[in-house]
Amino acid sequence: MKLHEFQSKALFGEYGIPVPRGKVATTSDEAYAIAAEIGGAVVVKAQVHVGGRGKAGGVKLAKSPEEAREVASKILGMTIKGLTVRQVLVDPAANIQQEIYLAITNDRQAGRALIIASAEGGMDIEELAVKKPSAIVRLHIDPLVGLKVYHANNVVSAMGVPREHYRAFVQIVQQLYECYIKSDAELAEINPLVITTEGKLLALDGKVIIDDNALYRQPKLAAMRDLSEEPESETKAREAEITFIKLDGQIGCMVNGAGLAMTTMDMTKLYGEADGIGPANFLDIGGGASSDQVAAALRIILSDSNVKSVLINIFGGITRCDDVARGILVAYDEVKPSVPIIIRLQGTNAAEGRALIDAAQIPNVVSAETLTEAAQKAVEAAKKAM
Amino acid sequence: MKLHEFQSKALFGEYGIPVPRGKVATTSDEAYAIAAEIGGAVVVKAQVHVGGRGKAGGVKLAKSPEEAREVASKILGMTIKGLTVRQVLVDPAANIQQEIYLAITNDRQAGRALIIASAEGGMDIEELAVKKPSAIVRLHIDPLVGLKVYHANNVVSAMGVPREHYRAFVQIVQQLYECYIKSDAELAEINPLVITTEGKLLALDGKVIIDDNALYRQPKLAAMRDLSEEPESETKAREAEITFIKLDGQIGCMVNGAGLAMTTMDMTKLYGEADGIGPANFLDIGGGASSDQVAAALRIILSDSNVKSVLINIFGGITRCDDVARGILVAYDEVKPSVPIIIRLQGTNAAEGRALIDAAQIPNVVSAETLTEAAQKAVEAAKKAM
Amino acid sequence: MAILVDKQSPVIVQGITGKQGGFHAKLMMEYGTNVVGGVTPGRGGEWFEGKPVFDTVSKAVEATGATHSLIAVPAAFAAEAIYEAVDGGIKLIVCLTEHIPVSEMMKAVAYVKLKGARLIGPNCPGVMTPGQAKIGIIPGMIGMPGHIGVVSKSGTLTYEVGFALSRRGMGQTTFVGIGGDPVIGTTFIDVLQMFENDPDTSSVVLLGEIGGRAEIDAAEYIKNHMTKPVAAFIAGRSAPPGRRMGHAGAIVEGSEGSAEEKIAALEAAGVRVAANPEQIPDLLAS
Amino acid sequence: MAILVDKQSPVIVQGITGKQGGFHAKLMMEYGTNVVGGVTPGRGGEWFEGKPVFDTVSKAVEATGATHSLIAVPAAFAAEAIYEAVDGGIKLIVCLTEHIPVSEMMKAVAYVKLKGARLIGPNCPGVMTPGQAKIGIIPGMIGMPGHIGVVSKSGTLTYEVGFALSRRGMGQTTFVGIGGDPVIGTTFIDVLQMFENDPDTSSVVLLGEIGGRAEIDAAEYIKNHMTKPVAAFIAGRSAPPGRRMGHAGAIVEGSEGSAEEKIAALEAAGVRVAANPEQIPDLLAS
Repeated sequence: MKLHEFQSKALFGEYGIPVPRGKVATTSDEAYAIAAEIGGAVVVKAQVHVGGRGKAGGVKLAKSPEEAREVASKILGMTIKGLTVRQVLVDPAANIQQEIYLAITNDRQAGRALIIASAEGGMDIEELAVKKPSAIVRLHIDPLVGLKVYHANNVVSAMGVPREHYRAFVQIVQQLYECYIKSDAELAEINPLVITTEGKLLALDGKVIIDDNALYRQPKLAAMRDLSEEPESETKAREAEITFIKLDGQIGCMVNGAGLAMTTMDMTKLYGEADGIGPANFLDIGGGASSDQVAAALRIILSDSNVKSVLINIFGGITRCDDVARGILVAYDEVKPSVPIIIRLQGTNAAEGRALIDAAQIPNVVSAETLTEAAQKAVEAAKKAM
Repeated sequence: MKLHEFQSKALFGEYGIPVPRGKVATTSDEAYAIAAEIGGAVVVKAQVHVGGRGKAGGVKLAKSPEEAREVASKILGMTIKGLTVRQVLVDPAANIQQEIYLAITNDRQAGRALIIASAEGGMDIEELAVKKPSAIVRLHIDPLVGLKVYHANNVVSAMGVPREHYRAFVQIVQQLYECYIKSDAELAEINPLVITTEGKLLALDGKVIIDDNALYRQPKLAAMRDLSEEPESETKAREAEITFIKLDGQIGCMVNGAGLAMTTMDMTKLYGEADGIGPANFLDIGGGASSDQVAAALRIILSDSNVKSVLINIFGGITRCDDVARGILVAYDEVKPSVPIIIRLQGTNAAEGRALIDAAQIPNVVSAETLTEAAQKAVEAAKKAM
Repeated sequence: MAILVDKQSPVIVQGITGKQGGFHAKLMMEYGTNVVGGVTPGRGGEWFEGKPVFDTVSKAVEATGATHSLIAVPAAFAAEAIYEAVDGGIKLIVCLTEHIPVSEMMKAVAYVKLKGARLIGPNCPGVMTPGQAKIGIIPGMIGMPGHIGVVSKSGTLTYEVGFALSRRGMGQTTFVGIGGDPVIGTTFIDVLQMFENDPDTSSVVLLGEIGGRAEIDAAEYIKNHMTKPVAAFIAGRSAPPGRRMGHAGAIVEGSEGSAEEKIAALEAAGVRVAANPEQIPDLLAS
Repeated sequence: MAILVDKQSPVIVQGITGKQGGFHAKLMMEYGTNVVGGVTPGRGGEWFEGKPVFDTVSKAVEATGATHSLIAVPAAFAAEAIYEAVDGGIKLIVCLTEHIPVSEMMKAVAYVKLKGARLIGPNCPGVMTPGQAKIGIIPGMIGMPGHIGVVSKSGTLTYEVGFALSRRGMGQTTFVGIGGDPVIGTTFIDVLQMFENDPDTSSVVLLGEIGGRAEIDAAEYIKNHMTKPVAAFIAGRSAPPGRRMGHAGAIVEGSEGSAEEKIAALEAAGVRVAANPEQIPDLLAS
C-alpha cells in the first residue's frame, strides 16, 4: 500500500528524520492559511499516487499566501495520469545546496533489505544507475542481524557527504531503517534528502510503500489508505477478500489463483487483440473461495458497463468447482446479467460443478472444455456484442 | 543488581504475567491496612536479598488483618542472615494445587539464554536437579534469533503441564522471556508458579537479577536499587566508580584489576589466616584510575575501623603508578591515617610513582618489591596492631 | 527417481487439526503419501485419521522419523512454523501459507539456509511426484508418472499445464510449485539444477510470471548449465505496470519484471516459450 | 612461532582517535607492533601518528590489508565494533572494552563464531608475543621471548606472573588475556589447544579465578589432550559467595564456581596449582 508524500514524511518525522513543517490542504483557502502560517515562499505539491507530478504541473512554487491560493486552486482538481488531485501539501520552500538520494527497499533476489544511497541525488535513481553507477552506494542488511550503526557508517562513508554532516547522515540512515522495519515497509525512500544553504538536512520528498501482507499488524498505517484514488469496485473487492484490479478491456474474468488469472487475461488478449478485445479486469477469487465470494466477484465484474462477456476459469485445487458453481448461480439470480458467460470448470469436483450449472439451464451460459476454447468463445461473444 | 520479590513481581506484571495483587508495607499498621483491603487470608513476606527467608521465619500466614499486623510487627526489624528486614510484602494467600518452576538465565558456558522449567516445582531447583534431573526441562535460545513461540511450546510440552493450562503456560514463557530480554536480566525466575485450586495461574514468588553492565540503559530498574541493604562504604565506592566489597578482615586492600585484587586478598589470607588475619575488603580501582579515585578509595578503606593495615598493590598497565602515588598523597594528607600502609608499585611509571612516595617521606608507609613481600608486611603490621 | 519427495518420504503436517491442514492431509494420504503424523501445539496425544498428533515438531520427528513437513497454518504463525521445522530436524519444508509479511520471510529464509534445510514456498501449492506422493494441495488428477519435470511460481497454472500434459499422455517426474512471493525458499535455478541432475527427468517445463528477475536468472542458468530441453510460459503479458497481480511478487516495477523481457531472455537461452500454456505439450513433443 | 600475533600481523585500532585507543596504539607501535591504521567514523582521511584513519573497518582493511584489530571504544559501541570487524574481514579481534551488557555479548560472540572469525575478550588486556608484537594493553616490560605460554582471565594478575617469570629469565611465547566476563569469544580450551599445537611453546601457565566452570572444562581438556606441563593459579579463595568480585564473571553461585572446586579439578588433571602466583616460576622450574 502506497503512502502519500505527506503521510510518508509525517512517518519519517516520527522516527526523528528532519522534514519540512508543511501541512495538507483540500481547498485553496486552506492552502492560503497554511502558507500564511508558514510565512515566506512555499511549495504546493499535488498528493497523488503517481510519479512525474512535477512534469505534469502538479508541483509549484508560491512566493506569498495569495500566490499559494492561486496555485493550489489550479492544482486541486487537475488530473495527473488519470488520477484527480484532491489534496495538496503546502511545504516551506527550501534553499537547496546539495541533493542526496537515500532509500531502503526489499531486494527480493537477495532476500534482504537493500540500502541505496547517492550523494548525487536530484535525478531519477534509475537514470543515475545507468549514467553513473559508481555514484550509487548499495548495502544489503542481514535480516537475522539487522542494521548496525556501522552499516549506516559504511553507507555514509562510501557516499562521501560533507564531513560536517557525517554524523547527521549516519543517524538518518539508522532512523530510516528503523522506520522501514517498524512500518513493515517494502520501500522507504527520501528523494531528495537535501542539505540547505543554511547547512540543515531536510527530507524534501518521501515515498513509503507498506507490505500489504503486514497491514494486519500496522493498523495506524492501514488507516491511511486513500480510497478516493481507487475504483469503487476495487474497494468492494477488497472488502470481500477478493483480489481485483480494474482494467479497460471487455472480457470480465473470474479465475482462481493469481498465475492462472493473469494467464486467462493473457488468453483473452492473445485471441482478442486483433479485434481490440482484451481483459476487463484481473480477478483472483483465491484458494478455497466460498459461494458468497464467488457471488460477490460476479457482481463486481458485472458492475462494469464495459464488460461484454464474462470468462470464468476455475481449475479446482483447494477451490471446489461445486462451490464455485453454487456461487455463480446465486449471483446470477440476483444480477440477471444480459452478457454471455463462458464457464470452464476443471479439477476438484468439476463434474459436480458442471452438473449444477447444467441443471440450472441458464440462458447465455456457455461451457467450455479447455482454457483455449473458453477464451476463444469469450472473445467471440464480446465481438458479437460490440 | 538484585530486585526484591515485590519489585520482581511488579515487573512480571508489566509483561502480563499473572501475579498476586499484594502491596509492600514498612510498618505493621500498613500491613494491617493492606490485609484489610485484600480481605481474607494473607501472606506476610520479608523483603530482603537473601535466600531461606521462610526457614528464618520471614514468611508467615495471617488469617485476619489483625493477625497480619501482629505478624508484620514481628518480621519487620528482624535480622535474616545479617540483613535487617525493613519492608514486608502482604500478598493474598493462594490455594495451591500444583507448583511449577520457571526461570530464564544466562548460561555463560553456552553464551545463550537458558530456559529452565519443571512441573515439579516447590523444592529447591538445585536439589531437584540432583534428585530427579529428568523432571527438569532445559532449552537454550539462539541469541541471534531470540525466542520463538515454538520454543515456549517445546518447553511447555516437555514439562507436561495439565492440558487445560497449556496455552496459558506457553504465553507465560513468552512473557517471561520478553521481561528477561527487555530488562537486561541475568535471571528471571518464578518459583513457584502455581496452579491454584480455582484453576488460576499465579507467579507466587519471583526473583530478578539485572545485568549491572546494562543498568545505564535501564534507568527505571536502576532506580529500584535498595541502598538500605548495602554498607554505606559500598554505596560511596559505586558513586566514585570504584568496585568495592566490604569484608570482615583487618587488611584494607587497594588494587588495580579484579583478578589481582582477589589475588591480593588471597595473599593476606594465605599469610594471615593462621593468626586470624585476612582481607577487610575487595577493592579494584579499575584501569586508568585517576588520582581522585585513588584518594576516594583510600578514604573508603580507612573509614572501616576494623582495618589495621593497608596494602596497596598496583601493577601498572593502563593505570599509571605515578597517578596512583599522587592519589595516595592527596588522600593521606586529608585522612592522616594512623595505620601502616604497605605500598607496592610495579609496571607503568612505577619508578616515578615510587619516587613521589619516597619524596613525601610519610611516616607509617612501607614499600615492598613483590606481592609476597607486601602481603607478608601487611599481615605483620596488622598483627602488631591487634 | 523423481526429486524432493517419493513414496517413502515420511511427512508430517504442521497444523493438521486445522481446517485446511486436515483437509489436505487426508487428500495426501489418499494419494499415497507417507503421512506419519501431525503437529498442533496443545493437542499432542490426540489422533488424526489414525495418525498421531504432537505438540511440537521435535517430538513428532523423534517419534516418527519424519524428514518432510507440510506447513498449513495461518500467516501470522507460518514463519514461526518454518523455524520450528528447521530446528526440529526437518529437511524439506513445504509452506502453503499465503500473505506472510516479506520481512518475516527474509528472516525465515535466511535461517533455513543457515541451517542447511530446504524450504519450498511460501504461498505455493507444494510438490507432487505423480504415482508416488504429494506434499501440498496439487490435485492428484492433473499428473501421471513420466519424465517431464515441472517447476512453477503459480498453483492453478501448474494444474492447467499438468492436466494438458497428462491428457496427451506426457507424464511427469515431479511438480514443484515454488510460490509467487517475492522472497521464497527455493528458486527456479535450484529446481532446474535438481531436474538436470535427475536421471529420470528428460525435459523440463518452467512456468513463470511477471515481477522480479527470477526467470532472467533461470534463463542464464539454462543457457550455461542445462542439457535437457526446457519449455516455458510466462504469465502476465496483459498486466498493467505498477499493479500487484494477486501474487505479492507479481508486479512490474519500472522497467523491471515485464513478461516481454523474461520471454526474450528465455528464448535467447534456447527455451521454447509458449504464448498459450495449453500449447506446451506441442512444444515438448515437436 | 608463538600464537595469534607476530611481528608481521597487520593491526588496526578501532577507536584510534579516542583517548585510550590512541594511548595504547602509540604504545603498541613503540613495542614494534605492525599498526597499519585506525578507524574512527567521521574522521576518515585524518592521520594518527603517521598512520591513516578510516571511517570504517571495511575501508581500512581494503587499504591496508589488516587482519587483526584492537577494539578500544566505549561499552555502548563495543558490540557494534565487533560486528563491524567481523564483516570487514578481520580474522583476530581483540576487544579491551569493559562493561558490555551480557546480552550484547551473547549476540556478538554467536555472530563471530557464525562467520568464522576469532574474538579475544571483551574486558581483557589483549595478546602479546614478547619481542614481536602486542595487541592490547599488556605492558611490554613484563615479558621476554621464550617458551612459556600464558593464558589468563585477568589483566594485572597476568602482569604479575609475567613479571615474575621474566625476572627469573623464563621467557614466554605469547600472553593471551581472555577476559573476565561471563561470555567471551575465546576460552581457556581454545588457547590451550593453540599452545599445545605451537612447537615453540614448551609449557603453559593458566591463570583462572572464581565463577563459571571454564577452569573445570580446561582441566578436562588438559587431562585428555595436553602433553605439555601446565601450572596454574586460581584467584578468589578468600572471596565470599554470591558477590561479584569486580569481573562480571567472578562470582560463586550456589555450589558452582568456587576456587576450591577449580583447584581440585586442575590438580586432578595433573596441573601444578600455586597458592601464590609468585611461586609459579618455581612450579615450572622444578
